[in-house]
Amino acid sequence: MSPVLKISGLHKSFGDLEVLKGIDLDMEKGDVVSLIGSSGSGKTTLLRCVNMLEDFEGGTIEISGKQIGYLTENGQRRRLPEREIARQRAMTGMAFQQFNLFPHMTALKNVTLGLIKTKKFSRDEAISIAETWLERVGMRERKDHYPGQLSGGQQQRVAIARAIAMNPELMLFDEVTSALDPELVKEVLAVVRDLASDGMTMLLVTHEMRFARDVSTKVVFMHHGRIHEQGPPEQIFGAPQSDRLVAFLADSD
Amino acid sequence: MSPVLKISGLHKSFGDLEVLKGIDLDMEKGDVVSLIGSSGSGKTTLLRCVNMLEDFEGGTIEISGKQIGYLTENGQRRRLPEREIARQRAMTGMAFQQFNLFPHMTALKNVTLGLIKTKKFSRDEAISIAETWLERVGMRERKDHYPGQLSGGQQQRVAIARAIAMNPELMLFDEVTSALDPELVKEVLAVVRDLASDGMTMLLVTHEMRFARDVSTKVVFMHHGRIHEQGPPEQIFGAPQSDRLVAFLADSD
Amino acid sequence: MNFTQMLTSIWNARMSLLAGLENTLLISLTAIALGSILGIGVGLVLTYGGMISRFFVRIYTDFLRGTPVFVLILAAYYMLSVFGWNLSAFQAGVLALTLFCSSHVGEIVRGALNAIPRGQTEAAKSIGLTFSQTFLSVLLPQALRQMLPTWVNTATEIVKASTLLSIIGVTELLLATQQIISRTYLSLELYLFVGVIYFVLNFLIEQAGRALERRVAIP
Amino acid sequence: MNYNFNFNVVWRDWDLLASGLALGLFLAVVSIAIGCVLGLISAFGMVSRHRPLRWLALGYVSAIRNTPILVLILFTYFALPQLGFALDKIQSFIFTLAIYAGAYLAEVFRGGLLAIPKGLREGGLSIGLTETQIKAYIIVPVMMRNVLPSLSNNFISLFKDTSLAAAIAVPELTFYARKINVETFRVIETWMVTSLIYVFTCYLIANLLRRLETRIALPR
Amino acid sequence: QTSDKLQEVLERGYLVFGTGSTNPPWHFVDEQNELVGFDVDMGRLVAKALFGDTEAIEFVQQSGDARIPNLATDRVDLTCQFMTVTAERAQQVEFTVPYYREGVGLLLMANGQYADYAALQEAGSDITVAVLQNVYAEEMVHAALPEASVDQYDSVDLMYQALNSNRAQAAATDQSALRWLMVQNPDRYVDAGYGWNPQTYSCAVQPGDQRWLNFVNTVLREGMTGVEFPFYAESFKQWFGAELESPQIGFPVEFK
Ligand SMILES: Nc1ncnc2c1ncn2[C@@H]1O[C@H](COP(=O)(O)OP(=O)(O)OP(=O)(O)O)[C@@H](O)[C@H]1O
Ligand SMILES: Nc1ncnc2c1ncn2[C@@H]1O[C@H](COP(=O)(O)OP(=O)(O)OP(=O)(O)O)[C@@H](O)[C@H]1O
Ligand SMILES: [Mg+2]
Ligand SMILES: [Mg+2]
Repeated sequence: MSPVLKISGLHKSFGDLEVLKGIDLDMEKGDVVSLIGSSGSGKTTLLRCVNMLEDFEGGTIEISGKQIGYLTENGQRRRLPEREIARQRAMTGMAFQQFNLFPHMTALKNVTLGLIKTKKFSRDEAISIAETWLERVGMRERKDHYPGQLSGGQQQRVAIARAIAMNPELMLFDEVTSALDPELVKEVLAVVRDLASDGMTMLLVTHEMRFARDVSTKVVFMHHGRIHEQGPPEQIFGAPQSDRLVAFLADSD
Repeated sequence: MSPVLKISGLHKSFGDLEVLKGIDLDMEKGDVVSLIGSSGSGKTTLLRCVNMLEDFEGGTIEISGKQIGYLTENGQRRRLPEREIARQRAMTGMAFQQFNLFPHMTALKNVTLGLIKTKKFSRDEAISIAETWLERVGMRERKDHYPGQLSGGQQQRVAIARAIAMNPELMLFDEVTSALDPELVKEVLAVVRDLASDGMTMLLVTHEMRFARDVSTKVVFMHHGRIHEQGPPEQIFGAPQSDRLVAFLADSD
Repeated sequence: MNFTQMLTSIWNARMSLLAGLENTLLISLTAIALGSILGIGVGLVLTYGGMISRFFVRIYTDFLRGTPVFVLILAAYYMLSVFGWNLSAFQAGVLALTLFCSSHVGEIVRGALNAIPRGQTEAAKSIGLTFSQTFLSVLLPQALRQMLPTWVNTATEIVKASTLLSIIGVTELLLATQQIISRTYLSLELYLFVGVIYFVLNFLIEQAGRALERRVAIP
Repeated sequence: MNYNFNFNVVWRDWDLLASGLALGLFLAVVSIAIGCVLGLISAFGMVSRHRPLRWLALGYVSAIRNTPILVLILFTYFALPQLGFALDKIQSFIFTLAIYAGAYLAEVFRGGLLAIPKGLREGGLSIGLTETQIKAYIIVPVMMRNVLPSLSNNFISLFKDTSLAAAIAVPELTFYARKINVETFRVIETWMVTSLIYVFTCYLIANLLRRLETRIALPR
Repeated sequence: QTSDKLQEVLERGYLVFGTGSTNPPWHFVDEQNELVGFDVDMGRLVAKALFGDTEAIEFVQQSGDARIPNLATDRVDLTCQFMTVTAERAQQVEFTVPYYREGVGLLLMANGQYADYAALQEAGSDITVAVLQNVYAEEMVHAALPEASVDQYDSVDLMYQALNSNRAQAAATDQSALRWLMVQNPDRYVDAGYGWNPQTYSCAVQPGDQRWLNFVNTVLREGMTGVEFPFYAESFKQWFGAELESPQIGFPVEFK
């Protein structure tokens, strides 16, 4: 079986600035990979490439064996049409640091929108799927609230439900707790932990080292656009190899 | 000598909701008091009353022996004119969770504005005072940057410099780190710690328990609009008395 | 002022005034509706279009916004007939006002779309919505909320600009009134009268805008 | 079409057109300047805590914005003198356009005020500024930056409204265009030239505002 | 292609006729909501000549600005809209034979400051004269009142409004309009008693169609001097309040 995510030689620049300098990463079903690294090391950019929110110049990304974003034919690489990419994006779900809920829709409608428009579920099916997931993140009773009526932690949980309801092969989390008050962080992390124990394949950027250690099957340390060190959490946190990682871990506490 | 801050029987309601139910608190010069307590317990409201950003219905607040906001004459309590209150506000400095820097002014101008308009310093004097304080918070080289060009931690440091440059008797900090990424938190806490060791009188709301323990001379635990327990940090964190505080501390970690 | 005479003359001319009012309503509402739809397209191109399409649409809006409305009306009526497109005065007038309205709405839409955080588009993309779905479900409803007050400004301007169709002989409300004035010389009285009618029209639009604003307010 | 264009007859009177344009610009600039002040005051009025102020401002905006400006112009010029308030035709037009501009701009400014985070005011209060100082140094400058894009629509419309001054015999651009029309019957040429002048001027205004917008844009 | 307007109109079955709707007694809408006036009657005269039916006519109500473009773009067959003939204008359109000779007069408020032309002259630069925006409007007023200020309005009613509200102390206007106004508002206005500045009113057609021009010329001429004289004379009486003497029989009066 092909891996859920297979990134090979990924290169990405913003103008002159090369932000990702050749990333290779494989994830099997059920893997939970934490990306750590200092600010500006390229973690967010990597996630955004996987979700095709950024174009990239070199390398390939495959999800469940299917190359996304681009097509390589006789050595010619061309970007897929926008409509095709939109369909591919639904294979990955993404939760953002700033939640990005649609402020003019209730929690329920936030979740059903993609189900109806992208997955072509009927309204009733969409509602029942959405309610199941809102239940899972503990937001069922608040389903008719608008984002402005929810606390940050509650909004983030709805955002996660919105992504997961699409039944993605892979979930991407980008610092989903760092816009939250410490008290709200716990609610959200509990949800992520829950998903991990369910066997959801997840790639997450986090600043919560303790959490990364608890939940991941693999931790990846990024530095200056490269994967500097990776391994199981016990190794990364317990026996870091490189000086950089040692310094980073000392700092992050 | 009269205490720097003397709060007696402070009552404050929003409509029907009584948020502060009789607060008494004294602070001497050089005291660093940390306010802790769960969300909604009234910490922010208390700070805002001290800075007269909220009117309050009962009790008095004195700063350096001078009652602020209201005048009590023959049992009649009346609010001081706005101009007078504006002058009194300059006796306290406040740093906000959301920084609230003026986006159309450079860091330097943010700091000099109050010095020139409220304290009536000449432009040159104001600039030299502002530069001294920007230096202290490590923002001197960025003095000509606009808030939009600064990271959150840098903005918060400018905001603190803006408040302190006014030479207040008392500094108020309201969760100055909770809008920041974990990495930026350290920069700001370092500045606060620095001020504490300088002998600045400070009242601060924080969610960083470890920091509260390190820096405070007294920790005050608020619950449901009342001061539930208070004491030196060793006592509050080492030997909490009430169940509530024990539960709160267990949660907050 | 001579009010009895004014009331008599208004009563005598009620049929032509009503016909004028009907024309005014028809012209304004058509132009506002079509112009707003077209304007959304214009705003879209201004915001998301490529360099070239943006350049041309920018010229389009700046040109239309800058030209006096009655010149637009003259142009729609006469210039188009040079190209063998013979519109009636009414059609030409509505066309001119529609284009004018679209240029204003285009600018308004651009402003509103720019104010929506980028994260909204990205979130919509990440659940697999196509651009048109994103626009219709996510961006437009939010833009609408910000646009409404200025859009009402434009709508009232269109109502007022509809008076200019009299130049090419469309008997709208103002011309119908001026015809009475030319007969009775009650200019102040009748201008005041027609001013009140326009006021009521625009007031209704304003209130409709306010009501819509409240309805679509985000809790 | 059986028509031969002849622009000479229009250019022959270029000095008239130029003086008309100059007067039109003068009228626009003065009225818009006064209108901005009126608009600011009313915008603050509309968001004020004091009910009478709010009603007053709302009433003004609603009454003026919804009335055709031609009616206002005629009313000020012909009817107000009967109530003992006589201005000459230029003053009278400026008076009307300024009041009209104030009503439109008030709505624009109100939108801008609503978009300003509450924290800015509190930031100002906490360093001891008075409400007036906060408005002058913080709220208005920030609000102006936010509303500048939507101001261009309004400024252009107001400039074009100066063409209505012709109704009370103020010799601005449209007035002279009509004059040339009746003299030469070169209607098509005259309006082509005149509208080009309008388009060009409006383009300059829009461009100037866009330049200003980028100049004072908040750095990010 | 050679256009033949006459043939076109005949085939169409009715005349498309351009005129205004806000200037009595020339063209305006009466109480019955009908377009009437002297200009309108000239149109009916042509329709009658074409089809023997004064109703075989479609009116295009146009503003002054639309007179020329409507002709140029063929939206009307003929325009009669109190057009002053000038050589410059004749380069744009083809004028028919004249159907009226106009002069300018001065209108005063009956209870106003100035009683007559002499008083106005006396006042020198103290007075403002309202005038309909027109060819040489300024020179025209100054020919009679050299020092007066001149305000030009683009519609007749605003001009009278200026007089009513004392924005102007006199209105210089066509004597036809002046007379009409005084008939409509007895006791309110007076004529200053001075007339000058003759000008000719003609209809106009698109240039280049000689046959059509000849036809209209013939109709108008025969209205003033020939078989249709009763029609013309009756209209003249209705709108200007004056009886015309029958054209002299014998030698054609127009060649005298
Ligand atoms: N749209 C962009 N245009 C130009 N440069 C960009 C853009 N987005 C990111 N960058 C740059 O790319 C680099 C990597 O950014 P990225 O956001 O991926 O870092 P990160 O590891 O997620 O950091 P953080 O922990 O602060 O979120 C940074 O130097 C950043 O300045
Ligand atoms: N402007 C207001 N109007 C009405 N209620 C308010 C207002 N501001 C605060 N409250 C209420 O007052 C109570 C105390 O709020 P406050 O912000 O002081 O709490 P806090 O202790 O600072 O909480 P947190 O840790 O979440 O900041 C809360 O129940 C809050 O909902
Ligand atoms: Mg990031
Ligand atoms: Mg708080």
